[in-house]
Amino acid sequence: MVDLRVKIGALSLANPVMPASGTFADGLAQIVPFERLGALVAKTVTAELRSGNPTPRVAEVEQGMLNSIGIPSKGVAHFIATTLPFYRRFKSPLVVSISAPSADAFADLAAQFNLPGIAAIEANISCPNIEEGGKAFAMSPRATDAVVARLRAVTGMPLWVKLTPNTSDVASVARAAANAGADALVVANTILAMSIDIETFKPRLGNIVGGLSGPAVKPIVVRMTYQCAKAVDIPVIGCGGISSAEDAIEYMLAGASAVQVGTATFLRPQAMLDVIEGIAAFCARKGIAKVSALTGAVGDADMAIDALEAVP
Amino acid sequence: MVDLRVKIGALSLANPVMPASGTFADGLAQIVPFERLGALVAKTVTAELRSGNPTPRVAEVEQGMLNSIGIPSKGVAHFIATTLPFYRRFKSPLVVSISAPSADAFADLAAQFNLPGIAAIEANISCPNIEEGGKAFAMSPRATDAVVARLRAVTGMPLWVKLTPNTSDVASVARAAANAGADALVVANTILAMSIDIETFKPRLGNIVGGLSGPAVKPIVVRMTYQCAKAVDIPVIGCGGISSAEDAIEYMLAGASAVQVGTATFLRPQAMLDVIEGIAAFCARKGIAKVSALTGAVGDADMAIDALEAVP
Amino acid sequence: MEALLPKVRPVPAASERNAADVTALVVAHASVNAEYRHLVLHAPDPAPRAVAGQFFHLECPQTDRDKPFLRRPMSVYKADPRAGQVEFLYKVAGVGTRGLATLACGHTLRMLGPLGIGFSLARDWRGIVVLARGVGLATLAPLAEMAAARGIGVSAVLSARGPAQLMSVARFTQIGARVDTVFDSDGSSAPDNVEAIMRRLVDGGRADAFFTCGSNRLMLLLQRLGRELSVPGQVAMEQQMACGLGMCFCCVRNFKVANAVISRRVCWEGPVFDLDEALSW
Amino acid sequence: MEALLPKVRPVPAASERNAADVTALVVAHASVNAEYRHLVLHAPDPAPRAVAGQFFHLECPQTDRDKPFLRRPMSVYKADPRAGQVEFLYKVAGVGTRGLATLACGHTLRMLGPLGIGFSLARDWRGIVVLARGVGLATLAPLAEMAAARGIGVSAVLSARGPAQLMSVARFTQIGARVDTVFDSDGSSAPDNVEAIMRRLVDGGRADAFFTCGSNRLMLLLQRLGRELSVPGQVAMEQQMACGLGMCFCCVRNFKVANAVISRRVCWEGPVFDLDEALSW
Ligand SMILES: Cc1cc2nc3c(=O)[nH]c(=O)nc-3n(C[C@H](O)[C@H](O)[C@H](O)COP(=O)(O)OP(=O)(O)OC[C@H]3O[C@@H](n4cnc5c(N)ncnc54)[C@H](O)[C@@H]3O)c2cc1C
Ligand SMILES: Cc1cc2nc3c(=O)[nH]c(=O)nc-3n(C[C@H](O)[C@H](O)[C@H](O)COP(=O)(O)OP(=O)(O)OC[C@H]3O[C@@H](n4cnc5c(N)ncnc54)[C@H](O)[C@@H]3O)c2cc1C
Ligand SMILES: Cc1cc2nc3c(=O)[nH]c(=O)nc-3n(C[C@H](O)[C@H](O)[C@H](O)COP(=O)(O)O)c2cc1C
Ligand SMILES: Cc1cc2nc3c(=O)[nH]c(=O)nc-3n(C[C@H](O)[C@H](O)[C@H](O)COP(=O)(O)O)c2cc1C
Ligand code: FES
Ligand code: FES
Repeated sequence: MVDLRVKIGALSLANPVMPASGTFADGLAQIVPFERLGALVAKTVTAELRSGNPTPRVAEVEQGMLNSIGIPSKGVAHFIATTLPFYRRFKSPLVVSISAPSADAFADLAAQFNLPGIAAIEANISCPNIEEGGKAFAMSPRATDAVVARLRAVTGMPLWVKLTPNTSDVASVARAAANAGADALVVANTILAMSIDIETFKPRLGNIVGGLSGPAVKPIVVRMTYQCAKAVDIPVIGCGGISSAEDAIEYMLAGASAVQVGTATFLRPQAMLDVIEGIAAFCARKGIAKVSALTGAVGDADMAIDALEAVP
Repeated sequence: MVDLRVKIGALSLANPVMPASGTFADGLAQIVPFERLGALVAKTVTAELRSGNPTPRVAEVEQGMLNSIGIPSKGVAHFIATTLPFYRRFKSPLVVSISAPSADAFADLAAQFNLPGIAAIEANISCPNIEEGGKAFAMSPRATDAVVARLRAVTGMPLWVKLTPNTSDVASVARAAANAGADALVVANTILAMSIDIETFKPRLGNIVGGLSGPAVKPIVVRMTYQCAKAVDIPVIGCGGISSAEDAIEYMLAGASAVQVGTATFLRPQAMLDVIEGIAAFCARKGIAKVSALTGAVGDADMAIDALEAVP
Repeated sequence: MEALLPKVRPVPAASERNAADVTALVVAHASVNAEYRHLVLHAPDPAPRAVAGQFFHLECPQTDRDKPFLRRPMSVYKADPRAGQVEFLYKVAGVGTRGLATLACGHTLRMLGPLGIGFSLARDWRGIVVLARGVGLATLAPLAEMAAARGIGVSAVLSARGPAQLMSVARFTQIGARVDTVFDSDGSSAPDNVEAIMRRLVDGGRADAFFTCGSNRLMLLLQRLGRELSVPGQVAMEQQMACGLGMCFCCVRNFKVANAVISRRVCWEGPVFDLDEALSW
Repeated sequence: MEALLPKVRPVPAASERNAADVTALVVAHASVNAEYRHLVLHAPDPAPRAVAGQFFHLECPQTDRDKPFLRRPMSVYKADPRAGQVEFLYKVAGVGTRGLATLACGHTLRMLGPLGIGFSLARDWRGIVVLARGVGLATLAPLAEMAAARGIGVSAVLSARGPAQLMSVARFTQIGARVDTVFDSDGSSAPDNVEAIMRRLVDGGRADAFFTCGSNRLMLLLQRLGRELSVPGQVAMEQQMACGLGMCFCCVRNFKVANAVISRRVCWEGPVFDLDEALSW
C-alpha cells in the first residue's frame, strides 16, 4: 500500500489532491465523496456582497477555457452561516479562500475566520489591489510582502498564499510571501487572456479579458512551480491544467507537495478521484512507498549537457 | 479583389503575413514561394558565434511545443556574407532579427546592419540582459527604454521591437519601447515553460526550461496584443499560436497590423500561404475591401454589460 | 397558494439531487430537418429518471475539425425509466453539436445528469399553455406529457419559421393537447397574433399557467400577459455553462425579485425560473 | 579521393533539394512483429524519388488517447518511383507512432519529404559492410539495394535481441548480400564477436566502407575499427525534430571536426554523417 499522506506545514492531508478554489461547491457532492479528497477548498469569499462580472463569463479555447467570473460573493456573514456548516460535515480539512482590495481589508477578513472547523486560510492575492491602481498584489514582491505580513499578524491559522502567473518574476514573489510568513504557496491562479469571435467581432467574454485555465497552461505553471519550489522552503501546492495523475505527478516532481484540480472537474466531475487513484497506482508500479517522495524529485542535477561549442 | 496591403510605419507589405524569427530559413523555399510572403524574417543573429543550448531542445506538450534552442548563431559576419545575399534574391522585404547581451552591444550590432537590402531591424529584446542579472530586457520598461533608445540612436532603419510575454505589465513595456523610438512592436516571443518526463523523472529539455509556442499561447498573446495596441500608437505585429486565417484575423481585430507565423509552419510548411488565402477569402465574404480595416476592429466599445447586482 | 409554488420553492440542496456521470449508448440518431437532430440513448440510472425541464451536460465527441473543450448542456427531450432511455432534440449550432452529430448507433457518450430544476405543476391546475419556438420545443414537449399524465389539459402554441421547421407536433397531439401553429412564413407568428391566441386561451379557461422556452421575444410577451391577466408562469432559460453543477458561476442570469436585480445560476437555481422574475436577455 | 567524398561533400542548398508536403494513400499496413509495423503508401512526386538514408516528416493521426503535436521523422524503408510508392518500417514507441499505427488502407497521411541527405557510395568501392540493429534496419535496407544496383557487394551484419526481433533479412539476401545475424539471446551480439566478424570482413576485402545506424554502441565499435583499419564510414543518426527543414535548430548533434566540436542539424546536414566525425550520444 502506498502511503498517500502529505504534510503542508503543520497540516496533514490524507492525500495530495484537492479542488482549486472557484471550481468546487456542494453540487459536486453528488458525484464525489468529499471524504476522499485531501482537502476541501471553498470558492473565494469577500467581506462584502459582490456581483461578479457581466456575461458571457466563459469561453472555450484550444485545450483550455477563459473565465471572467469576477469573484461574485455573498459576503463573509453568509459564508459563516451557510457554507461553513455545510463543509464541516466532511472530515477532510477545509481551506477557506479569501480576497480583499487592500492589505488592511485582507487582514480584517482573515481575522473573522479564526474559527473552529477551518484548517487553513488561502489568500487569493491574485486579485486587484486598489492601493496599486488595480494591479494584483501577487504581481509584485513588495505588495505581496505587505499583504502577507498583515495577514500573518492577525491569524494563527495555516496561511496559504495563492500567486498569480501574470508576473515577470514569480520566484521573487514567492520569496516575499515566504519571508512575510506564509505557510504554503499555491501556484497559481489563471493567466490573463482574451478571445474574439471573428464572425461578430465581439470579445467572447463580457468582461473582454479573462483567466485562462486548463491543459494549455500546464507547462507554464509547472515551470513556475519549479521556480517557486527552488526559491522557498515552505511547501508549494501546484495548480494549473491538472487533469490526470500524470499531470499531478509532473507537478510533484517539479516541487509541489500537493496539487489542486480545477477546470478538469468541469470536464470530468470525478477527475480528482481518478488523479488520486492514478497517483497511488503509479507509485505502486514504481515501487515508491510514500507519495511525498515525489516532491521535487525531478532529475535536474545530473543532466547530461552536451559540450556544444560553435565554429563558423 | 481584397486589398491585402498593410503598412508597418513607413514600410509597405504586400500582405500582413510573415514568418516568426527562428522558425524560418532557406529550407522552406522548397515549399513556399518566398515572394508571396508579406516579409521575410531571418533567425535572430548575434554579433559573436554562439552554440545554443544542450539537447533535447524540443518537447511537445498539449497544443504546443517547448523549445530551448538558445539562439545559436554563426555571427554577424557570416550572416552578412551568406544569409543576407540569399534573402536578397526575393523581392519581399527582409527583416533582420538581432540579439545582444547589453544595450551597447545591441547598438553595435544594429549599426552593422545599415545595409541595402534590409527593410527593418527586429530587436529581439526577450533575451537575457547581463546588466540586469540575466533578466530579459523586455521584462521591464526601464531596460526596454534603455536598449531601444540606444538602438534608435544608431539606426535610421525601421526598428521593430519584439517583446516578451514573461512580464507583469506588457503595456508599460510597449509604451517604453514606443516612447524610446520603436517603429513597431512584435508581440510576442515564447512563454517560459517546462515539462518533465514522469517515467524518467528528467526534464524534457536539456536546458530544463524553454519557450512555449503554438496554439496553447494564443489567448494569452491575443490579450497582450490588445493591451499593447491600446497602449501605443505604433503598429503592433501579433505573434503566438497563429496557424489559420481565423487566428490571424483574431489578432488583427485585437489590434495587430500584421502577424507572424511560427510553430504552425513546422506542422504544415505551407501554413503561411493558407493564412494569406484564408484572410483574403474572409474579407471577400464579409465585404471588407481592405484587410487593414480589420486592425483593432474588435467590438469592445458597445459591449452589452448586464447590470448585475448582488443581494444575499 | 400552490399556484405560486415556483416563486417560493426552495432550491434543493445537493443531497436532494441525484446527478451522476454515466456512459450512455446511442441507439438511434437521425436528422429531423435540415438543422435539428434527434438522439436516443440507452442510459443507466439515474439518467432516465430526468423530469421535464432538467438537462444533461454532454461530453461532445472531438472530430478532425472540431475539438469541443467544455461539455454542452441539452434539455431532456424524453426520459423513460422503464425503457432506460433518454432522448435529446438538438440544433447543430457549432463546435460541440457538430461533434455530437457524428455519433452513430453503438457509440457511447458521457453525460452528466439529470441536472437542474425541472418544471413544477401545481396540483390544482386544470389547464396550462405552452408557447414554444425552436429549441424550446425540445424542452417543452416532455412538460406536456407530464401535465397530461397528471390530468392537466395542455394547449400548445408552436412557433417556427415555416412548416418545414416545425417539430414534435405529434408529441403534443398524442397526449390530446390542443395545438396552434404559427409561422413567420405566413405572418401568423407576429406578436399581435400570438397575443390574440393567448388571450383566447386564457379567456377559454385553459391557462392556469404559462410555460415558455426558446425565444426572448415570446418570453417578454408572455410575461406581460401573465402580469396583466394574473397567470403565473415558468420559463426555461439558457446560458453558456462550464460545470453544470453550480460550481463555476459562469451560467448566471439576472432576475428581478422585489425591487432588486439578483443573479442566479441557470444550472443550479434553474434552468426553469419563475416567468415573472425573468429579465430580458 | 572519392572514398573520402562524404567528408568534403558540400551540403546541398535549398534550391538543390526537392521536398514537398504531399498527401499519400495507405495501400498496406501490417505488423512485422510485436513492436514493428510496415507501412506502404502510394504517394505523388517527389516522394517516391527518395534515396536511401533520406527521411520523411509524417503528420501522425490523432486518436482519443494520443494527440501528437509535432510531426515524426521516419527513414524511407523503400521508395519506388515507378510504382509511385514509399514504404516505412517503424517501431511503435510513443504518442506519434501509436497514432500512425491506427492508419488503415484507404486512409491518407500528410508527409513532407524527401528530406535530408542520404547515403553516398563512391564509384570505386567494390564492397561495403552494413551493421544494423533495431530501427537501423529500416534505414539500411534500401542502402543495400542501392549498392547492389551499382554493382557493389554488400555484407550485412544484423543484430537483434533474438530471432523473433530480426526483420528484413530477405531484403538483404535477395540482392545477394552476405548476411550474418547476431543475437542477444545466444550472446552472439556481444561486442567481441561483432568485432571479430567485422575484422574478418575487412580481411576478406569486403569492406571499402562501413555503414551503420540504430545503436550508439555499434557506431562506436565501427568508428574505432574504421580508424584502426582505415575504413571510411557513414552513420545515420536520429534526433528529436520539429521542422525537418533546417529551420528550428532543434535537431542538432555534436561532431568532432579537426580539433573542434561543432553542431550540425540532423535534418539538414544529415541524417547521414561521416562515421569518423560522429560523437557518442
Ligand atoms: C439548460 C440548457 C438546455 C438546452 N437544451 C437544448 C436542447 O434541448 N436542444 C438544443 O439544440 N440546444 C439546447 N441548448 C443550447 C445548447 O446547449 C447550445 O446550442 C450548444 O451548447 C451550442 O454548442 P455548440 O458547440 O454547438 O455551439 P458553439 O460553437 O458553442 O456556439 C454556437 C452559438 O451558440 C451559443 N451558445 C453556446 N453554448 C450555449 C448555451 N449553453 N446556451 C445558449 N447559447 C449557447 C454561442 O454563444 C454561439 O452563438 C440548451 C442550453 C441550456 C443551457
Ligand atoms: C531521420 C530519422 C529517421 C528515423 N527513422 C525511423 C524509422 O525508419 N523507423 C522508426 O521506427 N523510427 C525512426 N526514427 C525514430 C522515430 O522518429 C521516433 O521513434 C519517433 O519519432 C517516436 O515518436 P513517438 O511519438 O512514437 O514517441 P515519443 O513518445 O515521441 O517518444 C518515444 C521515445 O522516443 C524518443 N524520440 C522521439 N522522437 C525521436 C526522434 N526523432 N529521434 C529519436 N528519438 C526520438 C523519445 O525521446 C522517447 O524516448 C527516425 C528518426 C529520425 C530522426
Ligand atoms: C470558473 C473558474 C472560477 C475560478 N474562481 C476562482 C476563485 O474564486 N478563487 C481563486 O483563487 N481561483 C479561482 N479560479 C482559479 C482556479 O482556482 C485555478 O487556479 C485555475 O483555474 C487553474 O487551475 P486549472 O487549470 O486546474 O483550472 C477559478 C477558475 C475557474 C476556471
Ligand atoms: C524553434 C523556435 C525557435 C525560435 N527562435 C527565435 C529566435 O531566434 N528569435 C526570436 O525572436 N524568436 C524566436 N522564436 C519565437 C518565435 O519567433 C515566436 O515568437 C514564437 O514561437 C510564438 O509564435 P508561434 O506560436 O507562432 O510559434 C523561436 C520559436 C521557436 C518555436
Ligand atoms: S455552469 Fe457552472 S455554475 Fe452553472
Ligand atoms: S528539425 Fe528543425 S532544424 Fe532540424
